[in-house]
Amino acid sequence: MTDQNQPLLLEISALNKNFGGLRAVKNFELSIHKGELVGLIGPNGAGKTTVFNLITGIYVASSGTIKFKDQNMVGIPPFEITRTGIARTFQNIRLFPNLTVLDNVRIAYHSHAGYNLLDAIVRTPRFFHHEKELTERAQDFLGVFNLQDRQGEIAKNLPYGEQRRLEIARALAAEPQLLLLDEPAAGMNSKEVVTLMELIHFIRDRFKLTILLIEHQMRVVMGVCEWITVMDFGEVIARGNPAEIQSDPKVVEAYLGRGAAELAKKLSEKRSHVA
Amino acid sequence: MEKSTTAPPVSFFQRIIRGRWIGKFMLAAISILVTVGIAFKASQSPALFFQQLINGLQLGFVYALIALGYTMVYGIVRLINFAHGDVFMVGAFVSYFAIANFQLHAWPSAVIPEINPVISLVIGTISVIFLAMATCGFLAVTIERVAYKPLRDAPRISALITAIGVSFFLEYFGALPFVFTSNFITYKRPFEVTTWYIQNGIHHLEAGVEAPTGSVLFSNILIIIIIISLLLLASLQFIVRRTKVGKAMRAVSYDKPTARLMGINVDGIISVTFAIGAALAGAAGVLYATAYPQVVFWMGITPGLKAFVAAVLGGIGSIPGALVGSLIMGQAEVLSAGYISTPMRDAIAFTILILVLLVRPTGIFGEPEREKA
Amino acid sequence: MNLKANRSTIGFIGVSLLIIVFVQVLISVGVLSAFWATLISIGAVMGIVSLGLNLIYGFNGQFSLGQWGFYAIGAYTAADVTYRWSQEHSASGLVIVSLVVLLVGGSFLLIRYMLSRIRGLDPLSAFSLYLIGVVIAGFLAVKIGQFIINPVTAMFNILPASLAMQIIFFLAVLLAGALAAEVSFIFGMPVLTLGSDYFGIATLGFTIIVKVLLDNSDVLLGFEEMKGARGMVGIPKLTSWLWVSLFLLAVVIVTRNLLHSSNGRAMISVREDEIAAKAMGIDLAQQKTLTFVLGSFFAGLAGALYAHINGFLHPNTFNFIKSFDPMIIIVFGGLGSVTGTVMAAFAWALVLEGVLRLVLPTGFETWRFVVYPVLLLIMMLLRPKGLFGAFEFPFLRQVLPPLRKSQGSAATTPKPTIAEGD
Amino acid sequence: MLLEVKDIHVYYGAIHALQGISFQVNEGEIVTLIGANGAGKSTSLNTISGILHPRTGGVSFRGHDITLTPAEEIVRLGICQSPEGRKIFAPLTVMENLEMGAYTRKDRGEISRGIERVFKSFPRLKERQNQLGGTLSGGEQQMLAMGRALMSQPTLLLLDEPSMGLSPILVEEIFNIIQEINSEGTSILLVEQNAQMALSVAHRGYVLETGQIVLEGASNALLDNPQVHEAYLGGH
Amino acid sequence: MSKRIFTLIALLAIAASMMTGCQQKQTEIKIAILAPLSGAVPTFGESTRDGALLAIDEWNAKGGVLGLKIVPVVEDSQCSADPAVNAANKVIDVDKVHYIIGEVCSSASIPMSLIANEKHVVQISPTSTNAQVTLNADGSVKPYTFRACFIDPFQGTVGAKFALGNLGAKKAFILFDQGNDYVRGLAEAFEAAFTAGGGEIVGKETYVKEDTDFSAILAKVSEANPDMVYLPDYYNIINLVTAQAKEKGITAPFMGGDGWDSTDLDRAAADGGYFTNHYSEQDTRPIVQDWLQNYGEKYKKADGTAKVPDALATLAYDATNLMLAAIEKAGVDDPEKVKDALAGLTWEGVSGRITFDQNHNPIKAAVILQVKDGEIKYVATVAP
Repeated sequence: MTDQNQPLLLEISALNKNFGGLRAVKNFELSIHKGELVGLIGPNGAGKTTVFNLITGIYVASSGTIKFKDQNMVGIPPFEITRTGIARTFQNIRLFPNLTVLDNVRIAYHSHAGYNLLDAIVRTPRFFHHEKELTERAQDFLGVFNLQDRQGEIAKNLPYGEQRRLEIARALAAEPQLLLLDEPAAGMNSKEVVTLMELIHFIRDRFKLTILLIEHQMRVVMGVCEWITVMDFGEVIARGNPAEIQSDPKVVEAYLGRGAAELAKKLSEKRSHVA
Repeated sequence: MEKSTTAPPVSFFQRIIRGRWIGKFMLAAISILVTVGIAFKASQSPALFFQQLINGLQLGFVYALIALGYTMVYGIVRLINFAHGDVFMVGAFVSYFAIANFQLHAWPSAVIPEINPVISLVIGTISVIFLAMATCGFLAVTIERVAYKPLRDAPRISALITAIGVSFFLEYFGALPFVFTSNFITYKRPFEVTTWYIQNGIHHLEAGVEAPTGSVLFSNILIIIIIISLLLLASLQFIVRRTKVGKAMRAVSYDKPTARLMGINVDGIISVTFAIGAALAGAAGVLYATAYPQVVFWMGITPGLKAFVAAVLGGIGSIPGALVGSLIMGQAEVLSAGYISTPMRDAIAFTILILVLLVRPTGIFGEPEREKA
Repeated sequence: MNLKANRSTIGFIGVSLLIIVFVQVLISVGVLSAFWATLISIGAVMGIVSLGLNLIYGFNGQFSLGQWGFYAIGAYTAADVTYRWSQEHSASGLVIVSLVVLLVGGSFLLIRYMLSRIRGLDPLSAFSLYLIGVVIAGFLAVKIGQFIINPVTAMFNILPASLAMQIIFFLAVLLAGALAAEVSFIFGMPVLTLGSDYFGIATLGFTIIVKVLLDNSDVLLGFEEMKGARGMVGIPKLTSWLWVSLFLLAVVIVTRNLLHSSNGRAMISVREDEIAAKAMGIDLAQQKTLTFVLGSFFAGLAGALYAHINGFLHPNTFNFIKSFDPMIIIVFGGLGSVTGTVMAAFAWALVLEGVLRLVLPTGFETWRFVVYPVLLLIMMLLRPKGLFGAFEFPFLRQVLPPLRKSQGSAATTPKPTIAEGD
Repeated sequence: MLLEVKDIHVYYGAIHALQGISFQVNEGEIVTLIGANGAGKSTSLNTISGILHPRTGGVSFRGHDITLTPAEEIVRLGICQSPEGRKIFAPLTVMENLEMGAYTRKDRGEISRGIERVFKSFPRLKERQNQLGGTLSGGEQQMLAMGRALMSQPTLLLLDEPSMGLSPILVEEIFNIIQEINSEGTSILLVEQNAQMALSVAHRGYVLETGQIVLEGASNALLDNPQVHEAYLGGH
Repeated sequence: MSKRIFTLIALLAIAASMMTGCQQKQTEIKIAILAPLSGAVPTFGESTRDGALLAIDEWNAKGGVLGLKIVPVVEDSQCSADPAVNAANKVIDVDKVHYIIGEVCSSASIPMSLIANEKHVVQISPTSTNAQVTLNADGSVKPYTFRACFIDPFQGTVGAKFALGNLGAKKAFILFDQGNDYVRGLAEAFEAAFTAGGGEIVGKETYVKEDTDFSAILAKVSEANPDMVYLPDYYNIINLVTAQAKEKGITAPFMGGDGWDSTDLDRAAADGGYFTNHYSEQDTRPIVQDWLQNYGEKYKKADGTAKVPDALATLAYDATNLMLAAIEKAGVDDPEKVKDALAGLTWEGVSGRITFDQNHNPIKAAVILQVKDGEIKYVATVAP
């Protein structure tokens, strides 16, 4: 059911995660081919963010395999996973709040800074050379996201929308092949959501990325994703393209409910009028 | 849907690493070595061993009362209240002055001369404890209002530094000649010590007489300490679990802004928590001074530190944890003094703490730290 | 950009050297009496320890109370080296300590290299393996040391006595720092995985363990010359204002250079948000260990310098209550401010031991420690973020690179809608 | 008029978060505040609840000035907020969470009647009454948050983003319950990201933008307003 | 900014040195009393200060020394190295003092003595017993440092002799604080002398000074069943240990050193115990009786009754008298001469007739006292 022309980038099979007695993820399976835009949806507490944490190594799977570029990622510390090419954003924005916008992006280059501690302390020419280079790279990156004027600003002082953009910019600066976005539209109004959707398309095309997205707003999921996987109670209950998902009775029952417009109409009718 | 994928075979070496076996093996080796060593020495003189256990029990229960204050305050405002040990000291001094200068422990027989002396003593002693508890509670609330409350929105470390400052202040202000003086003062116990020994039954030990060899001694102080500590612990547990104030404490400890939205007076609840914790420390001060009859302005530092370690050991924030941690600390202290090395005793206590933290990073009863990505 | 940075660098170093020389002249002329000179030196020493702690806590966010323990290790290590040279006319201390430092350091590198291939080894296991390395390396160091003590002693005897003394002192200070750093590495490995407050308590425990060991250094550890709780005497008084101030300057510059580099940013990112840092490919354990080791290295240096100020060491100086002093200093100066830390260290030393002694009238000597906490309280209530907050002197401040005006990248800038997201 | 907010200015340090906002809630109404993230919706609620205090301007409730009244007093007067993100007391049981909601009430009988009422509205909570709050699912937590707020028997219920992070099917259920609560006589001030839903249940609405009210009116009118449609309803 | 701060400091220092620098004709002579007035043992500091001040008052009443008024300079040195060094530097540099009485604790007296000898200031420590106070690390004597108390081996040996001879003890148990060099010195000397004299040490246990619960080690004492227990610590520890020993049914007598000498010794708990001391209150020499009376007149307890001087006050009093007598003997306010005068001085002090040996330690007799029925009774005198 996926695009077989491209090689598999991420392959998760039989993934399980237990917290104490609680089984948060059960036999989770997911395959993503290179260049795809995949959505992961499901009710709150279904285990979506746990899957993200498993992929990025913040949690270690109880059993099962996560293969990224044909390499098993289970048990590998998060920073190494990032270095092999998986970056993510967080549901509630996690910037480095007291650092400047520029530094937020420059941190992404740390693992390939090109100079070591001693160079930094003694300030060798190597330090100056590489520092300049990575600074310029970071500035270019900010330019792509139209944040270059903000480089000296402390991250926590940015407005919400810019913080989101900075977070995505920072994740992309790590030069991932797979980008995980955790509810990027949370806390956005409709107008912002539209720009976000454009942004997602834009970064995928420009950086040749593969994207896995968790989202609640159906408009986003249905609007940008090529494939969707639906989770409930830690299990995959359905997968398919947006049209298939919207008509899948299991999904409608567990997750989507009646159409939103229909519901709104019903509620308006019920509204009791007061003076 | 069910697709059983067999995991790739894991080599022996990998299994050792995944299972963290090297570190576990080292810890296990250390603990087995120590246990065997103590067991061997204990088997040579079981009476001495049981004597040490009893001694440790007494110490442990006193620590528990102090540890609870640390744990409660930490639980509610995430502050390591370094002044807590000094509040304990104030409790001991208050009871000293009440007994030595005002004979508070004998008030019932002073008011009603024909009262049964035993009943008089019991009521008197309880009033001394209540006085110390009340004073300490009041003191702690004052400290909280003056020194900690203004810093509630400041970085956590500011309040910690303030706590250290308060601790210094209480000690050195107490050392001034017109306050508590800097002398070591022999504490006047509200009641006399009676000792019993166990050897084929319980016998009373006359003063100035040696107990027969191979017997195990205990005193009325031990019994009183255990009874009062357990009573206070039980009432604390009742307050926290069953009463409205206790539930509010737990709510405030979890989420202050939301607690305010529910109409809970957060500052009031924090003050109450400080007061209860300090009151327990005050009671501990009285019991401690009764058991080890000397008071001096710096007496709170060491028990304070030990109790704090006990609270961490048990899992700071947890009430049963404080009790268990304290009992472990009491035993660890007497056993290492008795069987390993006295001068290294504090080092051993802290080594135990560090080892426990390595196995259980938030203490024995501590809840794992919430980490949300 | 480079030119500007250089100007502030030259300015800073120039001004610092000027101040150092100026103070030295005041001391030499006798305007600053030994009383004040000692206090200023103590201030500089506290500045070095506190900068180390500021790295660990202020910049990397690890709440450590162990700084004082490393300070003690540094003090006793350096004191032992110079004591053996000045009292026993033997370089045994120097030889053994340097061999221990080298071999243990070597074993660490070797084990680290071997372990780098094993993924997912937990810190406690790694700690056990490193511990074995330490034991073997330490044993070897002592054995090998026996053979070269005499030649090395002879070598130093060729030099003029005072020069040899100064060289040995300088080496002792560096070795003390290195040893403290190595201890912090092995201790930090398992402990740095603990959560903030628990880490603080474990490190407090470390300080207490070190103090207890020092109390019993003669009986249990076999260092007769340290005399355990009797206090170590006979340490040559070699630390002069010049030495401490130059070390302080070096530490400030190293700290500054480190902070404004990729490593420094990684270090700070750990303080800011551990999970985000992980997700950005930053090896938390490595960053934490690195900072902890560097901070402890500074503590060791400071301890070594301290040992040679009074010529006497006593375990009570390394009591856990005093371990709060550097913490008080960095909070006082402003967490994460290098300027603040140095200023606060001097202010702390001069006010507590100097000004308060002069100001308090006769009969009120005991009030010194009543006034001190009150000052502390007032200070905290008035300025909870410290005296300097996040202020830095120009040289220590981060210089923002100039804006790069669109080259090529602008062409690929997406549609304006993205820029107006909010 | 039940609640009147009059020209309030609220600051976070130097940030001018609310720049002169006025609105009212009448007895028996559902009023909604919609707007973008950071527009000041939650700030408005927290100002009413007494968590924040305006620098200038005033809030009055049933004719009494409550501008500077502390939060715990405001609950006693009959305003209760169910905060954004639900904020359940995770280590307390469902029952204890509800009791905390009734913290300001003294009468035991009334409290148990209140609990009965909440269990009637949210039967799922009754099944889980001895479970810890933290173990509930997102939807159940939202129900508990609302139930907890109802325990203080408020005249005015403030709901902050009740639909946040919930699946569409749960959003539906929650909005049904909001209408139910309102029909039993409780006035509601609703802050929502989901403007479509919010306007469907509300009688009137206000649109906030960067700390100011830019539009107000009957919800039907707002739903039909092209500006609103463009900005908040995603004018497909 | 930093420049300004440094200039400020420099100015402050200049002002300070000016204030004290411009003395015209000498009308007074300053004596510094450095004592731990804060820290862990302020009570020792207070006794020391009181004893020294009384001696100065008495000399001033007699017209001072060399016709100059004696001005005491009191500084807090906290029984700890750093504050002791700072205090010594302060009195020497700022107050221009040439004579120091202090410190109580060896851990403070040793670093202080380094400074005193560097700057040629005469120092008498009243109570520091560590050999290193008057000796350099290479064993040579520090010319400017003296002490007024016994060194540890003497008291320990005296104690052992008494235990073996007068008490007839065969088996002794030693309890000591490893972190306190005074206690440890006494314990080691006692052990050496006791075993040399044919006795047997059946057990040794250590504690730390913050301890209050001694049950673990007392359990071991009771298990070993000795004839006597040697516990050479300060009275505060004695009070705790003896009280707990009574409760544990230990009947063997306790014995200790001059640290026992305090009005705050719990005489009921320590009943039956012996200790070595510098003098006995029952001594009929007039100097002793005058001392007791004058001290009691000058210093009162909180309840108005006369204070009884303890060993620290007595030794501080003797040390101050020694210093002033040496100044008088030298005939000039010159530390160089005073230290020589001191080395050759014989002085009749409260704690006996004092002369100094080549290591600047006093040669004087010890007395043995017993706590009995609430009184301190004189038992014997042991000459060196």
